[in-house]
Amino acid sequence: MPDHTRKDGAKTVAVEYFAIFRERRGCSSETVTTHAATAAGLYAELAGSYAFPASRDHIRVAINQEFKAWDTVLANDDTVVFIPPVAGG
Amino acid sequence: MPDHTRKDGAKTVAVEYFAIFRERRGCSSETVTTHAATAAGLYAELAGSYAFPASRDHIRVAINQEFKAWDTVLANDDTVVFIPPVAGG
Amino acid sequence: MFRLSPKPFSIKPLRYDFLDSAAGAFATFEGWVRETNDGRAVVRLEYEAYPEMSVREGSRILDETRKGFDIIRCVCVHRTGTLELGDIAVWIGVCAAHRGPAFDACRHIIDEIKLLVPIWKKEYYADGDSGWVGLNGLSSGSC
Amino acid sequence: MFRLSPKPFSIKPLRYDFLDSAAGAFATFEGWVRETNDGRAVVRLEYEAYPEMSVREGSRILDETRKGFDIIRCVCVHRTGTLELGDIAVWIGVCAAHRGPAFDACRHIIDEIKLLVPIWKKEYYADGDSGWVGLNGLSSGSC
Repeated sequence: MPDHTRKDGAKTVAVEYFAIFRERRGCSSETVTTHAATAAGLYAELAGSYAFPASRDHIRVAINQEFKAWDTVLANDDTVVFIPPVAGG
Repeated sequence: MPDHTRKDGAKTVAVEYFAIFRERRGCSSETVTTHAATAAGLYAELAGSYAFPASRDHIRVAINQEFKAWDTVLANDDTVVFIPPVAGG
Repeated sequence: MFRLSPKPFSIKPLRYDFLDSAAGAFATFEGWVRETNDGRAVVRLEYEAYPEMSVREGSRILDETRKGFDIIRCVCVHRTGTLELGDIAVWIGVCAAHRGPAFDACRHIIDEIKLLVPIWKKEYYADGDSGWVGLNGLSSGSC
Repeated sequence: MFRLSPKPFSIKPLRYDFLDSAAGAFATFEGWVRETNDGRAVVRLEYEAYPEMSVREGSRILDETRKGFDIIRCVCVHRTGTLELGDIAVWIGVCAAHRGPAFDACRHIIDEIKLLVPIWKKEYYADGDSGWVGLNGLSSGSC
Protein backbone atom coordinates (compact mmCIF):
# COMPACT_ATOMS: atom_id res chain seq x y z
CA MET A 1 0.00 0.00 0.00
CA PRO A 2 1.26 3.49 -0.82
CA ASP A 3 2.17 5.68 2.14
CA HIS A 4 -0.15 8.66 2.24
CA THR A 5 1.55 10.22 5.26
CA ARG A 6 2.20 13.79 4.34
CA LYS A 7 5.64 15.39 4.55
CA ASP A 8 4.50 17.69 7.38
CA GLY A 9 3.48 14.69 9.60
CA ALA A 10 -0.24 15.26 9.15
CA LYS A 11 -2.45 12.25 8.52
CA THR A 12 -5.75 11.96 6.76
CA VAL A 13 -8.39 9.86 8.52
CA ALA A 14 -12.06 9.20 7.91
CA VAL A 15 -14.28 10.03 10.86
CA GLU A 16 -17.81 8.63 10.96
CA TYR A 17 -20.35 10.10 13.36
CA PHE A 18 -23.26 8.29 14.96
CA ALA A 19 -25.98 9.15 17.44
CA ILE A 20 -25.11 12.13 19.63
CA PHE A 21 -21.86 12.77 17.74
CA ARG A 22 -23.71 12.85 14.41
CA GLU A 23 -26.21 15.30 15.86
CA ARG A 24 -23.58 17.59 17.37
CA ARG A 25 -21.26 17.49 14.39
CA GLY A 26 -24.19 17.97 12.02
CA CYS A 27 -22.95 15.35 9.58
CA SER A 28 -22.41 11.59 9.30
CA SER A 29 -18.83 11.49 8.13
CA GLU A 30 -15.94 13.61 7.06
CA THR A 31 -12.31 13.35 6.07
CA VAL A 32 -10.05 14.98 8.63
CA THR A 33 -6.44 15.98 8.20
CA THR A 34 -4.85 16.01 11.61
CA HIS A 35 -1.53 16.33 13.39
CA ALA A 36 -2.87 14.33 16.31
CA ALA A 37 -0.75 11.25 17.01
CA THR A 38 -3.42 9.24 18.81
CA ALA A 39 -7.17 8.71 18.85
CA ALA A 40 -7.29 10.70 22.08
CA GLY A 41 -5.50 13.59 20.38
CA LEU A 42 -7.95 13.55 17.49
CA TYR A 43 -10.86 13.56 19.93
CA ALA A 44 -9.45 16.56 21.77
CA GLU A 45 -8.95 18.38 18.48
CA LEU A 46 -12.53 17.77 17.31
CA ALA A 47 -14.05 18.40 20.74
CA GLY A 48 -12.44 21.82 20.59
CA SER A 49 -14.25 22.62 17.36
CA TYR A 50 -17.63 20.99 18.02
CA ALA A 51 -19.92 20.50 21.00
CA PHE A 52 -18.60 17.06 21.90
CA PRO A 53 -18.60 15.89 25.51
CA ALA A 54 -15.51 17.35 27.18
CA SER A 55 -14.79 14.14 29.06
CA ARG A 56 -14.06 10.87 27.29
CA ASP A 57 -14.97 8.91 30.44
CA HIS A 58 -17.90 6.96 29.00
CA ILE A 59 -16.86 7.11 25.39
CA ARG A 60 -14.93 4.45 23.53
CA VAL A 61 -13.18 4.64 20.18
CA ALA A 62 -13.29 2.22 17.27
CA ILE A 63 -10.59 2.25 14.63
CA ASN A 64 -11.34 0.31 11.46
CA GLN A 65 -14.37 -1.26 13.14
CA GLU A 66 -12.58 -2.51 16.23
CA PHE A 67 -12.60 -1.14 19.75
CA LYS A 68 -9.16 0.33 20.49
CA ALA A 69 -7.40 2.05 23.37
CA TRP A 70 -7.48 5.83 23.28
CA ASP A 71 -3.68 5.98 23.05
CA THR A 72 -3.67 3.98 19.82
CA VAL A 73 -1.51 5.73 17.24
CA LEU A 74 -3.48 6.82 14.20
CA ALA A 75 -2.40 5.67 10.76
CA ASN A 76 -3.16 7.35 7.49
CA ASP A 77 -6.54 6.29 6.03
CA ASP A 78 -7.81 4.93 9.35
CA THR A 79 -11.56 5.06 9.90
CA VAL A 80 -12.26 6.47 13.36
CA VAL A 81 -15.59 6.30 15.17
CA PHE A 82 -16.31 7.65 18.63
CA ILE A 83 -18.61 5.27 20.48
CA PRO A 84 -20.88 6.83 23.11
CA PRO A 85 -22.50 4.41 25.62
CA VAL A 86 -24.22 1.70 23.59
CA ALA A 87 -27.86 0.92 24.32
CA GLY A 88 -28.83 -1.98 22.07
CA GLY A 89 -31.11 -4.79 23.15
CA MET B 1 -71.20 -36.13 53.67
CA PRO B 2 -72.41 -39.67 54.37
CA ASP B 3 -69.84 -42.09 55.79
CA HIS B 4 -69.32 -44.88 53.31
CA THR B 5 -66.87 -46.77 55.54
CA ARG B 6 -68.13 -50.29 55.68
CA LYS B 7 -68.86 -52.12 58.91
CA ASP B 8 -65.95 -54.54 58.29
CA GLY B 9 -63.42 -51.67 58.08
CA ALA B 10 -62.99 -51.91 54.32
CA LYS B 11 -62.91 -48.71 52.30
CA THR B 12 -63.82 -48.06 48.71
CA VAL B 13 -61.40 -45.93 46.73
CA ALA B 14 -61.09 -44.97 43.09
CA VAL B 15 -57.76 -45.87 41.53
CA GLU B 16 -56.75 -44.25 38.26
CA TYR B 17 -53.94 -45.73 36.21
CA PHE B 18 -51.60 -43.84 33.90
CA ALA B 19 -48.61 -44.72 31.76
CA ILE B 20 -46.87 -47.92 32.86
CA PHE B 21 -49.50 -48.62 35.50
CA ARG B 22 -52.30 -48.32 32.97
CA GLU B 23 -50.46 -50.70 30.67
CA ARG B 24 -49.74 -53.27 33.37
CA ARG B 25 -53.17 -53.10 34.94
CA GLY B 26 -54.83 -53.22 31.53
CA CYS B 27 -57.32 -50.49 32.38
CA SER B 28 -57.49 -46.76 33.17
CA SER B 29 -59.45 -46.79 36.40
CA GLU B 30 -61.28 -49.03 38.77
CA THR B 31 -63.06 -48.94 42.10
CA VAL B 32 -61.18 -50.92 44.73
CA THR B 33 -62.51 -52.13 48.04
CA THR B 34 -59.57 -52.51 50.37
CA HIS B 35 -58.64 -53.19 53.96
CA ALA B 36 -55.34 -51.33 53.48
CA ALA B 37 -54.98 -48.48 55.95
CA THR B 38 -52.49 -46.42 53.95
CA ALA B 39 -51.56 -45.65 50.35
CA ALA B 40 -48.51 -47.88 50.81
CA GLY B 41 -50.74 -50.74 51.91
CA LEU B 42 -52.97 -50.31 48.88
CA TYR B 43 -49.94 -50.31 46.61
CA ALA B 44 -48.65 -53.54 48.15
CA GLU B 45 -52.07 -55.13 47.73
CA LEU B 46 -52.35 -54.19 44.05
CA ALA B 47 -48.71 -54.98 43.31
CA GLY B 48 -49.41 -58.48 44.56
CA SER B 49 -52.18 -58.89 42.00
CA TYR B 50 -50.68 -57.11 39.00
CA ALA B 51 -47.21 -56.70 37.50
CA PHE B 52 -46.44 -53.42 39.25
CA PRO B 53 -42.86 -52.55 40.19
CA ALA B 54 -42.05 -54.35 43.43
CA SER B 55 -40.21 -51.33 44.84
CA ARG B 56 -41.89 -47.97 45.43
CA ASP B 57 -38.50 -46.21 45.42
CA HIS B 58 -39.12 -43.96 42.41
CA ILE B 59 -42.88 -43.92 42.58
CA ARG B 60 -44.98 -41.24 44.26
CA VAL B 61 -48.63 -41.29 45.16
CA ALA B 62 -51.30 -38.66 44.61
CA ILE B 63 -54.48 -38.67 46.63
CA ASN B 64 -57.27 -36.46 45.33
CA GLN B 65 -54.84 -34.80 42.91
CA GLU B 66 -52.20 -33.92 45.45
CA PHE B 67 -48.85 -35.55 46.13
CA LYS B 68 -49.02 -37.29 49.50
CA ALA B 69 -46.72 -39.34 51.71
CA TRP B 70 -47.01 -43.10 51.31
CA ASP B 71 -48.13 -43.47 54.92
CA THR B 72 -51.15 -41.23 54.36
CA VAL B 73 -54.26 -42.93 55.73
CA LEU B 74 -56.83 -43.65 53.05
CA ALA B 75 -60.35 -42.35 53.41
CA ASN B 76 -63.42 -43.69 51.78
CA ASP B 77 -64.01 -42.30 48.25
CA ASP B 78 -60.40 -41.11 47.89
CA THR B 79 -59.01 -41.03 44.37
CA VAL B 80 -55.59 -42.64 44.36
CA VAL B 81 -53.05 -42.40 41.55
CA PHE B 82 -49.60 -43.97 41.55
CA ILE B 83 -47.13 -41.59 39.92
CA PRO B 84 -44.14 -43.19 38.19
CA PRO B 85 -41.19 -40.89 37.38
CA VAL B 86 -42.60 -37.93 35.47
CA ALA B 87 -41.01 -36.96 32.17
CA GLY B 88 -42.79 -33.85 30.95
CA GLY B 89 -41.03 -30.97 29.22
CA MET C 1 -52.22 -20.19 32.40
CA PHE C 2 -51.20 -23.84 32.13
CA ARG C 3 -52.89 -25.99 29.57
CA LEU C 4 -52.55 -29.38 27.91
CA SER C 5 -52.88 -29.64 24.16
CA PRO C 6 -53.74 -33.01 22.63
CA LYS C 7 -52.96 -31.58 19.16
CA PRO C 8 -50.08 -29.49 17.75
CA PHE C 9 -50.64 -25.84 18.68
CA SER C 10 -49.73 -22.51 17.12
CA ILE C 11 -47.39 -20.25 19.00
CA LYS C 12 -48.44 -16.97 17.45
CA PRO C 13 -51.79 -16.66 19.28
CA LEU C 14 -50.02 -17.41 22.57
CA ARG C 15 -48.04 -14.20 22.15
CA TYR C 16 -51.16 -12.05 22.44
CA ASP C 17 -51.41 -13.01 26.11
CA PHE C 18 -48.22 -11.07 26.76
CA LEU C 19 -49.06 -7.71 25.24
CA ASP C 20 -48.42 -5.28 28.04
CA SER C 21 -46.89 -1.87 27.67
CA ALA C 22 -44.83 -2.39 30.83
CA ALA C 23 -43.15 -5.50 29.38
CA GLY C 24 -39.64 -4.94 28.10
CA ALA C 25 -38.39 -8.52 28.12
CA PHE C 26 -39.95 -11.70 26.77
CA ALA C 27 -38.26 -15.06 27.32
CA THR C 28 -39.54 -18.32 25.90
CA PHE C 29 -38.54 -21.94 26.14
CA GLU C 30 -39.59 -24.78 23.89
CA GLY C 31 -38.89 -28.46 24.34
CA TRP C 32 -38.58 -30.30 21.03
CA VAL C 33 -38.61 -34.00 20.25
CA ARG C 34 -34.98 -35.03 19.70
CA GLU C 35 -33.84 -37.85 17.45
CA THR C 36 -31.85 -39.55 20.17
CA ASN C 37 -32.21 -40.05 23.90
CA ASP C 38 -29.49 -41.73 25.93
CA GLY C 39 -27.88 -42.72 22.64
CA ARG C 40 -30.93 -44.53 21.23
CA ALA C 41 -32.57 -43.43 17.97
CA VAL C 42 -36.10 -42.19 18.66
CA VAL C 43 -38.70 -42.23 15.86
CA ARG C 44 -41.67 -40.81 17.77
CA LEU C 45 -43.03 -40.54 21.26
CA GLU C 46 -46.20 -40.30 23.26
CA TYR C 47 -46.93 -38.00 26.17
CA GLU C 48 -49.57 -39.18 28.57
CA ALA C 49 -50.84 -36.85 31.30
CA TYR C 50 -52.94 -37.21 34.40
CA PRO C 51 -55.00 -34.31 33.07
CA GLU C 52 -56.69 -32.77 36.12
CA MET C 53 -53.61 -33.02 38.30
CA SER C 54 -51.29 -31.78 35.53
CA VAL C 55 -53.35 -28.63 35.13
CA ARG C 56 -53.53 -28.23 38.89
CA GLU C 57 -49.79 -28.68 39.45
CA GLY C 58 -48.88 -26.68 36.35
CA SER C 59 -51.13 -23.79 37.40
CA ARG C 60 -49.69 -23.86 40.91
CA ILE C 61 -46.15 -23.68 39.51
CA LEU C 62 -47.11 -20.68 37.34
CA ASP C 63 -48.85 -18.92 40.26
CA GLU C 64 -45.86 -19.40 42.55
CA THR C 65 -43.49 -18.24 39.83
CA ARG C 66 -45.51 -15.05 39.38
CA LYS C 67 -45.27 -14.44 43.12
CA GLY C 68 -41.60 -15.35 43.44
CA PHE C 69 -40.16 -13.47 40.47
CA ASP C 70 -40.57 -9.89 39.29
CA ILE C 71 -42.49 -10.80 36.15
CA ILE C 72 -45.75 -9.72 34.54
CA ARG C 73 -47.15 -12.87 32.97
CA CYS C 74 -46.28 -16.52 32.33
CA VAL C 75 -47.92 -19.20 30.22
CA CYS C 76 -47.23 -22.86 29.57
CA VAL C 77 -48.72 -25.28 27.05
CA HIS C 78 -47.75 -28.96 27.13
CA ARG C 79 -48.53 -31.46 24.40
CA THR C 80 -50.07 -34.85 24.97
CA GLY C 81 -50.55 -37.67 22.48
CA THR C 82 -48.26 -38.76 19.66
CA LEU C 83 -45.36 -36.50 18.69
CA GLU C 84 -42.93 -36.81 15.80
CA LEU C 85 -39.31 -35.67 15.58
CA GLY C 86 -39.03 -31.90 15.83
CA ASP C 87 -42.52 -31.41 17.27
CA ILE C 88 -42.97 -28.97 20.13
CA ALA C 89 -43.51 -30.85 23.40
CA VAL C 90 -43.77 -27.82 25.65
CA TRP C 91 -43.92 -24.04 25.22
CA ILE C 92 -43.26 -21.57 28.02
CA GLY C 93 -43.41 -17.79 27.75
CA VAL C 94 -42.62 -15.16 30.36
CA CYS C 95 -42.76 -11.40 30.08
CA ALA C 96 -41.29 -8.94 32.57
CA ALA C 97 -40.08 -5.38 32.74
CA HIS C 98 -36.46 -6.59 32.73
CA ARG C 99 -34.62 -9.56 31.29
CA GLY C 100 -33.12 -11.06 34.45
CA PRO C 101 -36.42 -12.12 36.05
CA ALA C 102 -37.82 -13.17 32.63
CA PHE C 103 -34.96 -15.64 32.11
CA ASP C 104 -34.94 -16.84 35.72
CA ALA C 105 -38.69 -17.41 35.84
CA CYS C 106 -38.75 -19.21 32.48
CA ARG C 107 -36.04 -21.60 33.63
CA HIS C 108 -37.69 -22.11 37.00
CA ILE C 109 -40.96 -23.07 35.33
CA ILE C 110 -39.46 -25.72 33.06
CA ASP C 111 -37.40 -27.14 35.94
CA GLU C 112 -40.47 -27.41 38.15
CA ILE C 113 -42.61 -28.90 35.40
CA LYS C 114 -40.05 -31.61 34.78
CA LEU C 115 -40.09 -32.42 38.48
CA LEU C 116 -43.72 -32.13 39.47
CA VAL C 117 -46.25 -32.26 36.65
CA PRO C 118 -47.63 -35.78 36.16
CA ILE C 119 -46.86 -36.22 32.49
CA TRP C 120 -45.10 -39.32 31.19
CA LYS C 121 -43.18 -39.97 28.01
CA LYS C 122 -43.03 -43.21 26.10
CA GLU C 123 -40.34 -43.37 23.46
CA TYR C 124 -40.55 -45.51 20.35
CA TYR C 125 -37.12 -46.47 19.07
CA ALA C 126 -35.81 -47.15 15.58
CA ASP C 127 -35.14 -50.78 16.58
CA GLY C 128 -38.85 -51.35 17.26
CA ASP C 129 -38.49 -51.27 21.04
CA SER C 130 -40.31 -48.76 23.23
CA GLY C 131 -40.25 -47.69 26.84
CA TRP C 132 -41.38 -45.22 29.47
CA VAL C 133 -38.69 -42.64 30.17
CA GLY C 134 -37.33 -42.67 33.71
CA LEU C 135 -38.27 -46.27 34.42
CA ASN C 136 -34.97 -47.95 33.64
CA GLY C 137 -34.57 -49.36 37.11
CA LEU C 138 -38.21 -50.30 37.43
CA SER C 139 -39.01 -52.66 34.60
CA SER C 140 -36.48 -55.28 35.66
CA GLY C 141 -37.69 -55.46 39.24
CA SER C 142 -41.30 -56.10 38.32
CA CYS C 143 -42.70 -58.62 35.92
CA MET D 1 -26.12 -15.07 12.15
CA PHE D 2 -26.42 -11.49 13.38
CA ARG D 3 -28.35 -9.03 11.34
CA LEU D 4 -29.82 -5.55 11.55
CA SER D 5 -33.37 -4.95 10.39
CA PRO D 6 -34.43 -1.42 9.47
CA LYS D 7 -38.07 -2.63 9.33
CA PRO D 8 -40.25 -4.76 11.64
CA PHE D 9 -39.45 -8.43 11.01
CA SER D 10 -41.41 -11.68 11.27
CA ILE D 11 -40.26 -14.23 13.78
CA LYS D 12 -41.74 -17.30 12.13
CA PRO D 13 -39.21 -17.53 9.29
CA LEU D 14 -36.38 -17.17 11.80
CA ARG D 15 -37.45 -20.45 13.36
CA TYR D 16 -36.56 -22.41 10.24
CA ASP D 17 -32.88 -21.75 10.90
CA PHE D 18 -33.13 -23.93 13.99
CA LEU D 19 -34.63 -27.09 12.56
CA ASP D 20 -32.21 -29.78 13.63
CA SER D 21 -33.15 -33.24 14.75
CA ALA D 22 -30.54 -33.10 17.51
CA ALA D 23 -32.13 -30.01 19.06
CA GLY D 24 -34.25 -30.69 22.13
CA ALA D 25 -34.29 -27.21 23.64
CA PHE D 26 -35.03 -23.84 22.09
CA ALA D 27 -34.68 -20.66 24.12
CA THR D 28 -35.55 -17.21 22.82
CA PHE D 29 -35.31 -13.70 24.14
CA GLU D 30 -37.06 -10.61 22.84
CA GLY D 31 -36.54 -7.05 23.90
CA TRP D 32 -39.70 -4.96 23.60
CA VAL D 33 -40.20 -1.20 23.69
CA ARG D 34 -41.53 -0.36 27.16
CA GLU D 35 -43.80 2.54 27.97
CA THR D 36 -41.50 3.88 30.66
CA ASN D 37 -37.77 4.11 31.20
CA ASP D 38 -36.33 5.47 34.43
CA GLY D 39 -39.83 6.61 35.31
CA ARG D 40 -40.36 8.73 32.19
CA ALA D 41 -43.21 8.00 29.78
CA VAL D 42 -41.79 6.93 26.40
CA VAL D 43 -43.88 7.36 23.25
CA ARG D 44 -41.44 5.98 20.69
CA LEU D 45 -37.75 5.50 20.15
CA GLU D 46 -35.07 5.29 17.53
CA TYR D 47 -32.26 2.80 17.30
CA GLU D 48 -29.23 3.95 15.38
CA ALA D 49 -26.44 1.50 14.57
CA TYR D 50 -22.91 1.72 13.26
CA PRO D 51 -23.93 -0.93 10.74
CA GLU D 52 -20.66 -2.59 9.66
CA MET D 53 -19.25 -2.73 13.15
CA SER D 54 -22.56 -3.87 14.70
CA VAL D 55 -22.67 -6.84 12.36
CA ARG D 56 -19.02 -7.54 13.00
CA GLU D 57 -19.31 -7.37 16.80
CA GLY D 58 -22.66 -9.17 16.83
CA SER D 59 -21.31 -11.98 14.65
CA ARG D 60 -18.24 -12.30 16.85
CA ILE D 61 -20.45 -12.58 19.95
CA LEU D 62 -22.51 -15.33 18.30
CA ASP D 63 -19.38 -17.20 17.13
CA GLU D 64 -17.84 -17.10 20.57
CA THR D 65 -21.11 -18.19 22.17
CA ARG D 66 -21.28 -21.18 19.85
CA LYS D 67 -17.74 -22.12 20.89
CA GLY D 68 -18.23 -21.47 24.60
CA PHE D 69 -21.57 -23.18 25.16
CA ASP D 70 -22.84 -26.63 24.21
CA ILE D 71 -25.39 -25.35 21.69
CA ILE D 72 -26.26 -26.08 18.08
CA ARG D 73 -27.25 -22.71 16.60
CA CYS D 74 -27.85 -19.12 17.61
CA VAL D 75 -29.33 -16.16 15.75
CA CYS D 76 -29.89 -12.50 16.57
CA VAL D 77 -31.82 -9.80 14.74
CA HIS D 78 -31.74 -6.21 16.00
CA ARG D 79 -34.02 -3.45 14.84
CA THR D 80 -32.88 -0.03 13.71
CA GLY D 81 -35.01 3.01 12.91
CA THR D 82 -38.20 4.19 14.58
CA LEU D 83 -39.98 1.84 17.01
CA GLU D 84 -43.33 2.23 18.70
CA LEU D 85 -44.46 0.89 22.09
CA GLY D 86 -44.55 -2.91 22.10
CA ASP D 87 -42.35 -3.29 19.01
CA ILE D 88 -39.64 -5.93 19.04
CA ALA D 89 -36.22 -4.30 19.41
CA VAL D 90 -34.17 -7.48 19.43
CA TRP D 91 -34.80 -11.18 18.88
CA ILE D 92 -32.40 -13.91 19.96
CA GLY D 93 -32.87 -17.64 19.44
CA VAL D 94 -30.68 -20.52 20.59
CA CYS D 95 -31.17 -24.24 20.08
CA ALA D 96 -29.26 -26.97 21.88
CA ALA D 97 -29.61 -30.61 22.80
CA HIS D 98 -30.38 -29.64 26.41
CA ARG D 99 -32.03 -26.70 28.11
CA GLY D 100 -29.22 -25.55 30.41
CA PRO D 101 -26.83 -24.41 27.67
CA ALA D 102 -29.74 -23.01 25.61
CA PHE D 103 -30.76 -20.68 28.47
CA ASP D 104 -27.18 -19.80 29.41
CA ALA D 105 -26.17 -19.00 25.85
CA CYS D 106 -29.28 -16.92 25.17
CA ARG D 107 -28.65 -14.82 28.24
CA HIS D 108 -24.96 -14.48 27.46
CA ILE D 109 -25.76 -13.18 23.98
CA ILE D 110 -28.13 -10.44 25.13
CA ASP D 111 -25.73 -9.41 27.91
CA GLU D 112 -22.84 -9.13 25.45
CA ILE D 113 -24.92 -7.28 22.87
CA LYS D 114 -25.93 -4.69 25.43
CA LEU D 115 -22.28 -4.20 26.29
CA LEU D 116 -20.48 -4.31 22.98
CA VAL D 117 -22.61 -3.81 19.90
CA PRO D 118 -22.53 -0.17 18.71
CA ILE D 119 -26.26 0.52 18.67
CA TRP D 120 -27.71 3.61 20.30
CA LYS D 121 -31.20 4.38 21.50
CA LYS D 122 -32.89 7.76 21.44
CA GLU D 123 -36.05 7.97 23.48
CA TYR D 124 -38.89 10.37 22.75
CA TYR D 125 -40.86 11.22 25.85
CA ALA D 126 -44.52 12.10 26.36
CA ASP D 127 -43.46 15.58 27.56
CA GLY D 128 -41.89 16.32 24.15
CA ASP D 129 -38.33 15.91 25.35
CA SER D 130 -35.93 13.36 23.88
CA GLY D 131 -32.50 11.98 24.68
CA TRP D 132 -29.85 9.37 23.97
CA VAL D 133 -29.97 6.61 26.56
CA GLY D 134 -26.85 6.26 28.68
CA LEU D 135 -25.69 9.83 28.18
CA ASN D 136 -27.10 11.41 31.33
CA GLY D 137 -23.73 12.50 32.62
CA LEU D 138 -22.49 13.64 29.24
CA SER D 139 -24.86 16.28 28.00
CA SER D 140 -24.22 18.66 30.87
CA GLY D 141 -20.45 18.64 30.49
CA SER D 142 -20.48 19.61 26.85
CA CYS D 143 -22.41 22.38 25.19
